Formats: sequence, C-alpha cells, structure tokens
Amino acid sequence: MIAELIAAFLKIALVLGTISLVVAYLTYLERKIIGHIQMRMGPMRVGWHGLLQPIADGLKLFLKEDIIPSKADKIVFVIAPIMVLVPAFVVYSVLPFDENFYITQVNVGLFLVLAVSSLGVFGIVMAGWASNSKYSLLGAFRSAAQMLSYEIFLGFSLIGPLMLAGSLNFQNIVRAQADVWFIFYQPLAFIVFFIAALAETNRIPFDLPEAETELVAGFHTEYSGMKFAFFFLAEYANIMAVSTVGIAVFFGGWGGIDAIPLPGIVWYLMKMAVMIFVFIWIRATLPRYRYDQLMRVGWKFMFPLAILNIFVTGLVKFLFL
Amino acid sequence: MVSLTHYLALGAIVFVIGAAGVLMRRNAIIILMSIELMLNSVNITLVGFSRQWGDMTGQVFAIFIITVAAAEAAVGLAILVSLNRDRTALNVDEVNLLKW
Amino acid sequence: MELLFFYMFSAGIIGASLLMVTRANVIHAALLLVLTFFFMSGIFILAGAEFLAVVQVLLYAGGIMVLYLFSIMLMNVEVSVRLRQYHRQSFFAVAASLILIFEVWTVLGRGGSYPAFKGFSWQLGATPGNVEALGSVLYTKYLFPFEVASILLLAAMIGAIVLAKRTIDR
Amino acid sequence: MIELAWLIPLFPALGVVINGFFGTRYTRDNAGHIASLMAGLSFLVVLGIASEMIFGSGGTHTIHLWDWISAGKFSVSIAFLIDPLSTIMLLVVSGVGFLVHVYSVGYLQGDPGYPRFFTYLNLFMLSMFLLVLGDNYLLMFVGWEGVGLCSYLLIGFWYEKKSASDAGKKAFIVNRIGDAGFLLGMFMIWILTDSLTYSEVFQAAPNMTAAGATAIGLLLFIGAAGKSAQIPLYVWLPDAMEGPTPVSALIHAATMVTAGVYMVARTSPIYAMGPGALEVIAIVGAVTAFFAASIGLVQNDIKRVLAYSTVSQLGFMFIALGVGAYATAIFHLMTHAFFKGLMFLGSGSVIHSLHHAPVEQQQDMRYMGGLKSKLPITYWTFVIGALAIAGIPPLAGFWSKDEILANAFFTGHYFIWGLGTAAAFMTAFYMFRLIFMTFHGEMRVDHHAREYIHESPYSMTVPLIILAVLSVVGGIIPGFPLEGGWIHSFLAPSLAKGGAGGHAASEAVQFVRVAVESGGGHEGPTAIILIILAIAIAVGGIALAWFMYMRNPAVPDDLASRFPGLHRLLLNKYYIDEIYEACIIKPIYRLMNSLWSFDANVVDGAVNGASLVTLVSSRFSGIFDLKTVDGAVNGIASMTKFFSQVFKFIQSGMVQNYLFVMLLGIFMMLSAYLFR
Amino acid sequence: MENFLLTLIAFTPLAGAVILMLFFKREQTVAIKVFATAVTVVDFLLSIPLWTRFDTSEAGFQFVQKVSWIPTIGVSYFLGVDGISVLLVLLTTITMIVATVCSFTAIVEREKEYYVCLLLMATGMLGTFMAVDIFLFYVFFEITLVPMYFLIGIWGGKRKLYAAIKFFLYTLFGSVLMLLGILALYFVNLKLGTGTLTFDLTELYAVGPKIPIGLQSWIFLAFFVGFAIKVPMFPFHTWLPDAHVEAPTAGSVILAGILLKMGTYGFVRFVLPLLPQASQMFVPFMVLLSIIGIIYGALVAMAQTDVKKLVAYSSVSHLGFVMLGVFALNQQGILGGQLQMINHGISTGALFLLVGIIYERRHTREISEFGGLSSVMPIYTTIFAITMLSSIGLPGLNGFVGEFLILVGAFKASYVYAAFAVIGIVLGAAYMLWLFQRMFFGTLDNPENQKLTDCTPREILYLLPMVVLMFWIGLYPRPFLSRMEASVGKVVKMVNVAAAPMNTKAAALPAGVRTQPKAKNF
Repeated sequence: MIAELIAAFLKIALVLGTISLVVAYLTYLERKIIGHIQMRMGPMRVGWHGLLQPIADGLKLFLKEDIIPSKADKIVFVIAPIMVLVPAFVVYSVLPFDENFYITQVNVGLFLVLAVSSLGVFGIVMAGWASNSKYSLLGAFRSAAQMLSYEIFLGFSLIGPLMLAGSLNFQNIVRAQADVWFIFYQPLAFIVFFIAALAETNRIPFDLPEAETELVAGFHTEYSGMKFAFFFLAEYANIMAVSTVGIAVFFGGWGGIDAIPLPGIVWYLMKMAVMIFVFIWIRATLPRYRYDQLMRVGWKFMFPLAILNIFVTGLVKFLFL
Repeated sequence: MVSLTHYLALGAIVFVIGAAGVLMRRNAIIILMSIELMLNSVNITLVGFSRQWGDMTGQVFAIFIITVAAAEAAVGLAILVSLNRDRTALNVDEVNLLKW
Repeated sequence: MELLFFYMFSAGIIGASLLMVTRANVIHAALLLVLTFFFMSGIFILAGAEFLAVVQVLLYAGGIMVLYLFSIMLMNVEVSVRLRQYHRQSFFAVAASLILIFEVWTVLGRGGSYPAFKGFSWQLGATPGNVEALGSVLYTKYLFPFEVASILLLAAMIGAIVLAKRTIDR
Repeated sequence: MIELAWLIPLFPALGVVINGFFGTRYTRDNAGHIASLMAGLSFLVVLGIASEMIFGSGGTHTIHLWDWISAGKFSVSIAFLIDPLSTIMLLVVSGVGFLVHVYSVGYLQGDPGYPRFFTYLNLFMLSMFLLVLGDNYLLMFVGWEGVGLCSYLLIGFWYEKKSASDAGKKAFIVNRIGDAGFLLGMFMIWILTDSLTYSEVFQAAPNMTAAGATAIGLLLFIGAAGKSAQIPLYVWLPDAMEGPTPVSALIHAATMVTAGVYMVARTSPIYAMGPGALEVIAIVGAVTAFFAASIGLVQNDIKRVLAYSTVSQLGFMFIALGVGAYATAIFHLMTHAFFKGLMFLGSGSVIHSLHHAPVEQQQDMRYMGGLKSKLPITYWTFVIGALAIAGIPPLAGFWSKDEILANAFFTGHYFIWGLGTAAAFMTAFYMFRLIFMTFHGEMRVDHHAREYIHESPYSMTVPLIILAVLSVVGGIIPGFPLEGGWIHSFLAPSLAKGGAGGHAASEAVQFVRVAVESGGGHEGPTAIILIILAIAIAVGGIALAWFMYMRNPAVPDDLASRFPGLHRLLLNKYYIDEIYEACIIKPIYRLMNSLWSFDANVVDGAVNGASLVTLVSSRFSGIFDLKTVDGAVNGIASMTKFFSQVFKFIQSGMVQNYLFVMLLGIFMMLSAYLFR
Repeated sequence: MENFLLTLIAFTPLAGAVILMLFFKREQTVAIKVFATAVTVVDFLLSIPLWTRFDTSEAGFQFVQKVSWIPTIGVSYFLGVDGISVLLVLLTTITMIVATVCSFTAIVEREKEYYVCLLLMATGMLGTFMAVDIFLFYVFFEITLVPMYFLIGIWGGKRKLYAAIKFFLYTLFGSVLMLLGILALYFVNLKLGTGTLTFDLTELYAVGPKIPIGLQSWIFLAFFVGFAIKVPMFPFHTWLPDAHVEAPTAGSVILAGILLKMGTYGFVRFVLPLLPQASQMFVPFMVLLSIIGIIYGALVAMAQTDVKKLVAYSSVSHLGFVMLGVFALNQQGILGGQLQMINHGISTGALFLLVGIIYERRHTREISEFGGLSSVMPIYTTIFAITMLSSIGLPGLNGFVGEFLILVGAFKASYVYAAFAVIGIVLGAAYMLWLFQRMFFGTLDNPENQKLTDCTPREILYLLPMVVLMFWIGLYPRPFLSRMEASVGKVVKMVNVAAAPMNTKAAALPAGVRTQPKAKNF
C-alpha cells in the first residue's frame, strides 16, 4: 500500500519534472527552429548555441515582480494561472508513454483527457475577466468560443478511431494499432484532429486569443512573472499532451517497426519530436485566421467533415466488420 | 463502508441547499445555478441507486438529466441575456411586467 | 478508505455549495459551483460511474459552466453585487430548509423500520459495469428517450439563439 | 424460296422506313422509284414462291418468326403461312400493287406530298402482305387494321380538302365497326378452339356445333362486310374515291376490299360447319350486287360509277362464297383485280389528261366525250376492261362471273341467281354508258382544257396495257374449262372439303363439268342455256347502252323525266347516306351532347352539390356554434373571470413564492410520512 | 444491394427534393432544371436492375426489404415488387424524366418549388407501387395528393383552385373510406387470421378468403370507393377532366400516366386477392360500371371542344377497359388490364405532352382554333398520329395488345361483356380521328397558326422514348408480359379460390354455342 503510493508519487514526480524541463526546452527549440526557418540563428548567447537560454528565462520570470492590477478581482486573478496549468498537467496522468510506463490506466482514459483539457478554458476566461482589462476580456471571449467550438471537433474526430479500437482505454487503443496505424484507416479524422488540436492549443494559425498584434497578447496581458510563466508552461504542456494523444490514437503510440528493436519509449519520443516539429513549422509558415473565418472553418467545414467521418466509419463498420 | 443511505443523505442535503438558494436569492443567475445544484443532487441519488442495484439505468437517467440541465442552462441564460439588455440588475422579483 | 474519500468529497460538496449559494459575486459563485461539480465527479467515481464522472466534468464543468461564465461576463455584474442579495422570504426559506433536512435525516435514520422497506438491503452491490454496458443500455433500451433528449437539446439550442439574438434594425 | 417469305413484307417495310424518314429531305422525287423498286422486289420473291407452289410441290408451309402475345393459354406468334390460297392472293396483291406503283410514279408527279404518298403506298403493301401471309387470325387482323389505316391515310391524302378527310374518317370508322365484329368472331374462335392459328382452328372446327360456327361466321362476316363494302357497311367505298386514282385502283378495287372475300374463303372450314351464315352471306352479296349496280346506272362521276361497280362485283364474290363456291370467289377476285384495276387506272388516265379543266368537271362524264381519238391507248384498254366486266367471252370476267351465276343456280338459289343476272345486265349497261359518254360523241370538255388533252406517259400506259392483256387471258388460262379449271384444283387444299355448303358447291361443279364435257345429260342443257343467257344479257346491256347514248341520246332524259322519283332515288343512292346520317350519326351526336351536358351538370353537379351542401351546412353549424356552443363557452369563461377576480390576489407572480409553497408541500408530505 | 435497392429508388427523388430545397437559390433556374433532371435520370438508372434482374418465374415479391416500423400496431416498412408493380415502377421513373424535361419552358414561375413538388410526387408514387405493407401503402397513397394539389393549384390554368380542391377533396374522401376498409381488414385478421397485429399484405392474403361474405362486401365497397375515385370509374370521374385541364402539362402526364394507375393497381393488388368472394359477387356491377365508363367516356369525349378535356375523357374510357379486364378475373383479362395500364400511361401521357406542346405555342386548347396544322408541323403531326393510333388500338402499336387481351379475357368471362366493350373501340376511333381531322387536316385558315414552329429537339427527345415504347410493346410485348405473368397467375388463383361457376370458360357462351363435350378438355 505504502509502496504503491510511493511508486505512484515517484512516477508523477518523474513525469511532471520531465515535462517541465522539456517544456522549457521546447521554447528554446521553437525559437531556434523558427530562427533557422527565417534564416536567423535564434538564441546564441547563453551557453553553447544558447542552450542555457531557457534556464535563464525561467530564472528571470521567477525573480520578476509579481504585479496584480488594482482593479482586478484578486482571488480569481491568482487562481486563473493555476486553473490553466493544473488541467494541462493532470492530462498526463492517463497518457501512455510505453507499454508499461504510465501513471495510471482508466477505462475512460481518452474521454478523461478530453474532459480535463476542456477545463483549461476556465483558466483563460477567469484570467481574462479578472484582469479587468478590455484586451484581456476580448481575448478571453475569443478563447472561450474558439476552444468550446474546436473541442467538439476534437472529440468528434476521435470517435472514428474509437469505433475501430472499441475502447476508451489508451493502452487498448494503442494495442489495437499493432498491425496498422489508424492514420491509414482514418486520414480524414486525423486532419480534423490536427486542425482542432492546433486550435485547442491556441497555436498559429488559430492563436486569436493571444494575438499579439491585435490584443496585446490577449488574456494574459496583465500577467507577469511567475503567473505568466504558468500560462507559458501550460501552453507547451498542452502541445505535448495533444501530440501524445494524436500519437496514441493515430500513430500507434509506442509501437514501432518490429525489425528495429528499440524500446517503446524511444519510438514514442521520436514520433513526439516529429509532431512538435510540425507544430512549430506550421507556426513559422502560416498567417493568422480572422475570427469569422475561424468560426466558419470550424462549423461549416470541420464539423460536417467530422460527422461525415463518423458516419462513413459507422457504415463501413456496420457493413463489413 | 459506504451505504446507500450515505448517497441519499448527501443527495438530500445538496438538494435542500439548492432549494434554499433558489428560494432566498434574488440574483437570477445564482438561482439558475442553484437549480443546477438541485439537478445534480438527483444525479447523486440516481448514481447511488445504480450502484445499489448494479444496474445502468440510473446512470442513463443521470445522463438525461445532464442533457436537460444543458438545455435549461442554454435557454435560461438566453432569457437572462436578453433581459439584461433592458435592465441593469437581474433580480427576479423585479421582473414582473406580465403580472396580472 | 472509500468511506474516507466519500466523507471528504461530501464535505467538499456541502461546503462549496453552501458558499456558492451565499456569494454576492456571481463569478465566485460560478467558480464554486465548478468546484462542487468536481467533488461530485469524485463521488461518481467512488460509485463506479466513471463515465458519468467524466461526463460531469466535460459537460457540466467544461460546457455548461463555461456558458455561465460567458454569460455572466456579458452582463454587468458589478451592479448586482451592490444590491440587496436576499429575498424577503429568505428567513422562512432557510427555516423550512433546515426543517426539511432534519426530516430527511430522520427518515433516513429510521430507514429499515418502515414496512415498505422490509428486507431491503442498504448495502451497496458491486460496481455496475463499464462504459460498454452503459452504451448498450443507452442505445438499445433507452434509445427513444435518448432521441427525445436530443430533440430537446435541438429545441433548446434554437430557442436560445432566437432569444439571445439581437433584432437587427433595417 | 418459300422459306424466304419473310422477305415479302420486309421490302415494303424498308421502303416505308426510307421514304418515311428521308422522304421530304432526301429522296423526294426518287421516292416513287424507291417504292416501286421495293414493290418490284417483293413481286419477284412472290413470283419465285408462286412458281415453286404452282409447278413444284405445293402444299402448306409455315414460317415461324417469333412469339408475339402470350397470356396463360392464349398464345399467338408472328408466323407466315404459304399455301395455294395465299399464293394466289400474293400474286394478285404484289402484281397489281407493283403496276400501280409504277403507274403512280407518273400520275402523282409534281404533287407536294409525293414521298408521303409512296410511304403510305408501301405501308399498304406491307399491311396487305401481313394480312395475306399471316398464319393466324390475329396477324390477319393486324394486316386488316393496317390496310384500313393506309386506306384512311390515302383517302385523306389531299387532307386540305374537307371532303377527302371526311371520306377517310368515314372509311376508317365504318371499317372499325366491321372490325368489332371481326374481333368478337376471333374471340369466339379462341373460346371454342383454344387457338387462333389456322391449322389448329381448322383441326378443331369439325367439333363445333352448328350454332357456334354460324355465330362465328356471322361475326366474321360483319368484319368482311366492313372491309369489302357490303350492305349495310358499303357506304364508305364510293366516298373513298376522294383519294388519288391509283389508290382507288389498288386499294378500293383490286386488293384491300377483297380482303373480306379472302377472309371468308380462309375461314371456309368453319363456314362449312355453319351453313346458316353462308346463306346470309349469299343473300347480302346478291342484294349488294343488284343494289349497287342500280345506283351505278345513273351516276355521272366516272370514278363513282366504277366504285359502285366494285361494290356490285364484290357482291358477286360474296354470292360465290355464300353458295359455297370458294374457289370461284377467289377466281373472280383475281379477274376482278385485273379488269377493275385496269378501268380505274384508265379513268385515272382520263382524269390526268383533263388536268386543266375546272376541278368539278375533271371527273364528271357530262363534261367529257369524244376522247377516243385523243387517248387511243386508254380507250382501247378501257374497252377491253369493260368487255371483260360485262362478261363477253373469252375475256376474264366471263369465266369467273358465269361460274358464280351457275353455282348459284345449281345450288338452288334461284332468287339469288335472278338478282345476279339482273346485276350483270346492269353492269354491262352502265359500263358501256360510261365508255360512250366518255370516249364517244361530241367533245363537251371545257374550251380552255381542250388543247392540253394528251395521252399519258409510258409509266402510266404500260401498266394499262399489261393489265389489259391480263384481263384478256386472266380468265381463260386458269379458268378453262368452265367450272373445272386449273384454279379449282390448285386451291382445293386450302379450302373446305365436304360440309354443308361446300358439299353442295362441289356437287354443282361436278354437274356442270359433266354437262360441258359431254354436252348432254339431263342437267347439261340447262348449263348451256345458262351460258348462252349470260352472254346474251351482256350483249343486251351493251346494246341498250349503245341505243340510249349513241343512237338516241334523248332517251335517258326522257326516261328520267318519265320516272322522276325513281331517277332521283337512284341518283341520290337511295338516300342511304342521308338515312344513316339521320338514324345513326345524328342520334349519336345528340346522345353525346346530351351526355356531355349530363356529365357536366348532373354527375359533376352532384359532386359540386355535395360540396355546396357541405358548405351550407357548415355555415349553419357555424352559426349554431357561434350562438349556442360558443355562448356556453363564453358563459363559463365569464364565470371563470368572475372567480379569478377574487382569487387573483393569491398569485404574487413571484416564482420563488410558488416554489416556497412547493417546498412546504414536500415538507407536509414528508411529515405525514414521518408521523403516520 | 438488392435489399435496399427499392428504398434507394423510392427515396432518391425525395433526397433530390431536399437538396433542391436547401442548396439552390430561387434564381438558379437552369441549375434547378438540370439538377431535377439529373435526379430523375439517376432514379431511372437505379431502377434498371428491376428490369434486368427481375426473376420472371417468381410470383411473389422480389427485392424485398422489411423493417419493423411501428411495432406496437404492427406496421412495418416493407417494400417489394412483383410482376404487377415492377413495370409500373419503371413506368414511373421514365415518366418522371419526361415530366421533368417537358416542364423546362412550360413553367416560368416558382420553378424551384415546382421541381421540388415533382420530385416529391415521384417518391410518393414509387412508394405506393412498392409498398407491401398496406399501411405503408396508404401513407404513400396519401402523400401523392399533396404535391399534386400544389402542382394543379399553383401552376394550373384558369380555374386551378377549383380543380385542385376538387381533386384533393374527392380523392381524400375516397381514401378515407379506404382507410376504414384497411382497418377492418386489420381487425378481422386479429380475429380470423393469424391473430397478430399486422398490416403485412403477404400475411393478410391468407385471411381474405376466410372473411364472411357479408363483411367482405362492406370492405369491398370501402375499397371500391377509394380506388374507383382514383381510377376514376363512372360516376366518380368528374374530377378528372377538371384536374387534367387545369394541371400543367407535367401534372397531366403524371396524373394520366401514373396517378390513375394507383386505382387500378389497388384493385389488382388488394381487392381481388384480399376479397375474392366479394370480388366474384360484384363482377356484374363492376363490369357494368366499366362498360358504362367505356362508352360514356367515349361519347362525352366526342362532344368536347377542348383538346385536353377530350383526352381526359378518353382516359375515362380507356380505364374502363382496364377495369373490365381486371374484373374479367382471368389470366388474359388481368394481364391485359395490367399491360393496358402501362399502355395508357405511355399513350395518354404522350398525348398530354403533345397537347402541352401546342398549348405552349398557341395558349389555347380549343379544337376550333386549329386546323391544317400538318402542313406547318409535319413532325408533330407524325408523332401525334402515331400516338393517336396507339391510343385507338391499332395493331402493331401498344394499345392493341392490351386492348385485345382485355377483350379476350372479357369474352372468356362472358360474351356479353365483350360485345358491349367493342362498341368502345369503334367510338374510340371516331373521336380520335375526328379530333385529328379537325386539328391537322383541312386548310390552314387561322393566321395565328401559320407561324407555328415544329417540334424542337428537346421535345422530340422526350417524346421519342414514348414512341419507341409504343412500337416495342406493340411488336414484341413478350418481355413485358412474361414479367407480369407469374404474379398475375397468382392473383387469378387467389381470386378464384372460391371457384365461382361463372368464370369457367364454358359459361362464356350460351349453351347452344358451346363446343361438343367430346372436345379436348380445357
């Protein structure tokens, strides 16, 4: 009993610690990659090729003055970053990293991920409202509408693979792809999923809630220091979580090519790297959507596509499987 | 051990809290939220019975209740939003234009 | 262990909901309600209703409450904070509520002694199955109510749009 | 060759397709040549088949093409039958048809509907071949209707003339009446024999009762009477002369109108079982022969005279059928096709030459005369035809007509024989009246048209000459010796043997043959006397005509003024058309109009009345509703209103109050439960 | 595929209608027309397997699909076709193409709604012919009323409202009575038959002969009124001329081509097999009405001055023939009646199309306005002539085969029937030829007719299939007859279950005319 508890805590600590670190270096990676795509060098000063840059940034944020605007709703203002960060981390409790390496398994794992990640919107809305600032509130509104909308497609796009896997448990979903990854059965679903994932994580081209040029960074305009770091951390944690879900559902999770005997976790990390690179690449390439375009794409294009995918999958499954 | 009585008692208490909220608050939004609370207390009871009988029916009805709650929230909030255009406060005892 | 968690969650539910009912600030009330729902989903997990627990979080917390927050932000909340919060009848209401709780408590306490409950086991059974079992019941036996519920949602959606839409001046 | 019989109708069908689809655009003036070519090709095939039939094995051959209609036990196929009877018919149809095609090339030259005409003509050939070739009654009916359609189309060929389209319509509808009889007869055949195929029907025919066979015979005869213009359905044929003259020659003299004769001859095994029908046929035929001839006496329209003559001659054929001499009837059909075709074409030649005269005078004999020198070929061929029809030996008409009269006499139908002889006399008279009025005497043609009169082109005169030759030899070759000619033995396999009427006829044939061959015997003199009498009657008719129209032209008018009633009666064709108009058509018109007003007013009125009643009653119930029912409702409402005034103060309008009361209710219920 | 082929056929037009309603703007008239045509063509293509894959030896239903629909009262969604209905389904799909194409220029207002109505109509009619569940049949039967009501009421002629309301109420009146009959059957089945709650025709067939004759007569009368109004039989026919005259061309074509067939089809499908004894009993009555219809319709047609009305009354006459064939109650009669339904659909449909063409050019249908048209419109005249000849039953064209079989059947039942019916043939020729003469012959004296143009390629295109079918059925009807034969045989067997003496062949003729007994047995 006690040993189990300790093991659990150890696992949690390991995962969270790793994520925090990885997230920090994600920012570095992003700056580097974008830099190179734009024919620049990116951070170069701190450490070899700027390798220590994230740590320097982190220190800076920790040491910065924590400003709370006077008209703000203080309690909510303080709780908001936590409300953003906590779901982002809670999600990892059920994500599969390897056959045997995970924090826990639940029967409704995928569903839980969706549910918990949908809570992130609370933090954003709270932050936007509590800041008592026009830009923040607008950003919060945008964010809430966008995330509520795209959450639906995110969930719908996953139903197709779920029908094929016949389970909500991540381990089972991954095992169902031992032979063929679902990306081959469900290309349409993956497209919808990926676009929705971009929107869920507020990434370009769907970064309307924080659009720097329009809203001066949106809902976290008024935040600084540690609280701002939380938002930052949560965003990258979300990217990784969503990537993990995508890998687990569409790309066979930890599974790899049998001929190359690598541990599952390595396969997983390789896929993760590719996914994250794509995220960053897209950010470097695409412009931002306009708000009405965002909604139109979502409801008039993605939604029917997702429904169509479910329908076709159901039909095929009913008829042939 | 947790028994059915626990669930029923918890459900009753939450229900009464919700009911009290509905009865004493003037703010319409809080009243709506209290109603949500009442609906949820029923969910607790249903889930308790579902566990008691080892049967899914209770959970199914809990899902229906959530559906109804969602509908109620949507329509209720829509009413409030349109009411809010005409008057500043959302106090239910001031909304009495239709009274005889 | 289970009992411990149950009491913990129950305490959370009761405490948060009491706070929610009494808050003057609507936003705070809403956030407390979210908290209540979290605790409730904990209760559901204890009762073996995993799916329902997740639905509770996803729909109630992630969906309905966001809608509440959204609406609240669209309205002017500062005004109502400064107004009288309680209704004229609140004293009677609280009194009645307390009496009611007392009565329920009594009823539950006397539980097994009523003839109608003769031979009724108050002990809980095994957890009633998984998502699959829920789905198969929902989509077969309760298919019709399910469809009716979906129609209800559709009607509510249209109603909400119609109600909240601003009339556009020509 | 025989198995190629399907080629016979195929060629005209091809012609129909070519001229029908490409006529107005492409073939135009060559339409006549194409159509004639097709008719000629058919004729060649027919010649081949006929030579095989006549000089070869003979017998009966069936060419089965495909199953057509089948429903339960009812089954009919498209199949052709070649036997002696159809061979003779094919020869007549395709031969005369071909000649008329050639003739029409010249006659119709320059007409705007030239390709259309030849399309119809080929269609007619097709239908006629089907009629003759079909191996069952239904296929015969197909051809039967087909020729009726073509007749309709061709009579109304100049459709802008109202009289022409009227005549076409009349022909079709009268034919339809006949067809109704034919149909019923056909059904009855099927009911009684379970088949419509000739071979099967005739196999079963001996099992029929006399009543059944008679009924079938009479029903079929209605059809035959319609098609072959017998009383009472002959009225369409004179009107049909509105069509182009070659049409009259081909359809309304040589081929189509004889379809009825063919059909009765074909059905002879059934008629053999029902002699009553044959009696009726004989009488109708005789009356028609006499009646039509009498009308022909005074007509002035050259084509109408010929038309009534046709009706009369068809009557002769039916006499032959009626007395059971089927082969004789077919024989007369053939010779008649030759000489009547010849005379129609001749009259066409005359009309063609008078092309420039006023329209109403082109066909009127009173405006002709003296054409002999201008139209020598036409004249001489016409005279041959007239002599043939009058019955002057050794021309064709003599052989066949005399056989008919002799048969009638020897089977004991003396009355019929008498009528027939009288008709023969009148035939000789009016035919030569026609010749004398047209070709002899002084020329009465309109002055302007005189210089345009000329002999017709070769495409018209050559058919005339061929037909004239046939009119001369067409009787003596197949018909000699009298009553025992080759044609009888050839046709015998196709026609009924034994049976009531047939038996009598064949006996009579035997008598006559004996009489002729031996020149003695107790019946022999009678036969010879009859022959001499016939010749005498023919000569007498000619002589009378000569006397009245050449020698002493005043006599006709004199006679007309002395018997004005009779003359008018004859001139107006016994007022038959008027009687039909008054007795049948007018009533139908009246009936249809009154039915229409009945429909519009009574039947529909009932419907509208019902709706009106509904409306009115709804109005009343509306008033009732307003006053009584609604009054009660309003009363209750005002009562409620009164009480509500009292109770409204309970309602605070505040939801929370209500909810509180609800909660109190729960409280009370629980308390009741608790403290029970 | 075979299982829901029928569903696919029946609901393709409906889907088309919905798409038309939702995704097309009112102004996109060309797109609307093209789309509507495409839908009908696709529907026709879908229905081709019904022709090619039809098993001619099978008498029962084929391509069946059965799904429980309202289990509490035993209603099922049960589609199927047999020989009786398969050709009607095909006729419907073809006619719908024609009806759509012929409306391109004739309808110039509210096109979108118009084509939606047409497509809805198609679904209703197809469903009617496919339904095996009698309740489902009733539902489809009623559905057809609504779009037709709009077709007449919105795009009709001068008295369109009167005609539309009359059509609607009249037929509704009939079908309500029919509903009573259906319910009676349903409850009788509970008591006498399987004892289950069912509207399934294949099960109800079994209970039919067990119903006592008194009750059967009542049910028969209920069905009779419903179907006789639809057919329409004398004296229930007066809605037809009004509806025909006022309806737009496509409406008339559908009305004549298909809608009327629902009545006759109903008699063959329901009345004869379900109520055999009553059918036997009512034969004289039905035949009398049929014959009155034949002669009366023809005579009244002759009196008409409006072309369309004339054709409408000719429909009354022709459908009298169909009913005569059906109530001959033997193989030939019913088969002929069935074929004549198809024939009438083709011929009369084509006649209405032709009348529509001339109406579009001259905006009048008065016969006296025309005359001598054949010189300005030769192609039109030719097609009209062929159609007219097919209508009056000239051998070689389709009308003859059907009419002939009907008369054979009628004669087999009794010679008296046939003797009266042939009068109709004569009169039919009379009014048609008279019409033809008045319209096309004579001189072209009306100056307005002189600049008439002949058929356009589009008009020829949609008339052509009709003409081809006329010749096909006329010359080689075997494929059509063979498809119907087995099913009709089954109906005949079912209706003669009580073996009434009147229907044996010997009774057809008076005693003295019958064949001598030694003849082979029939």
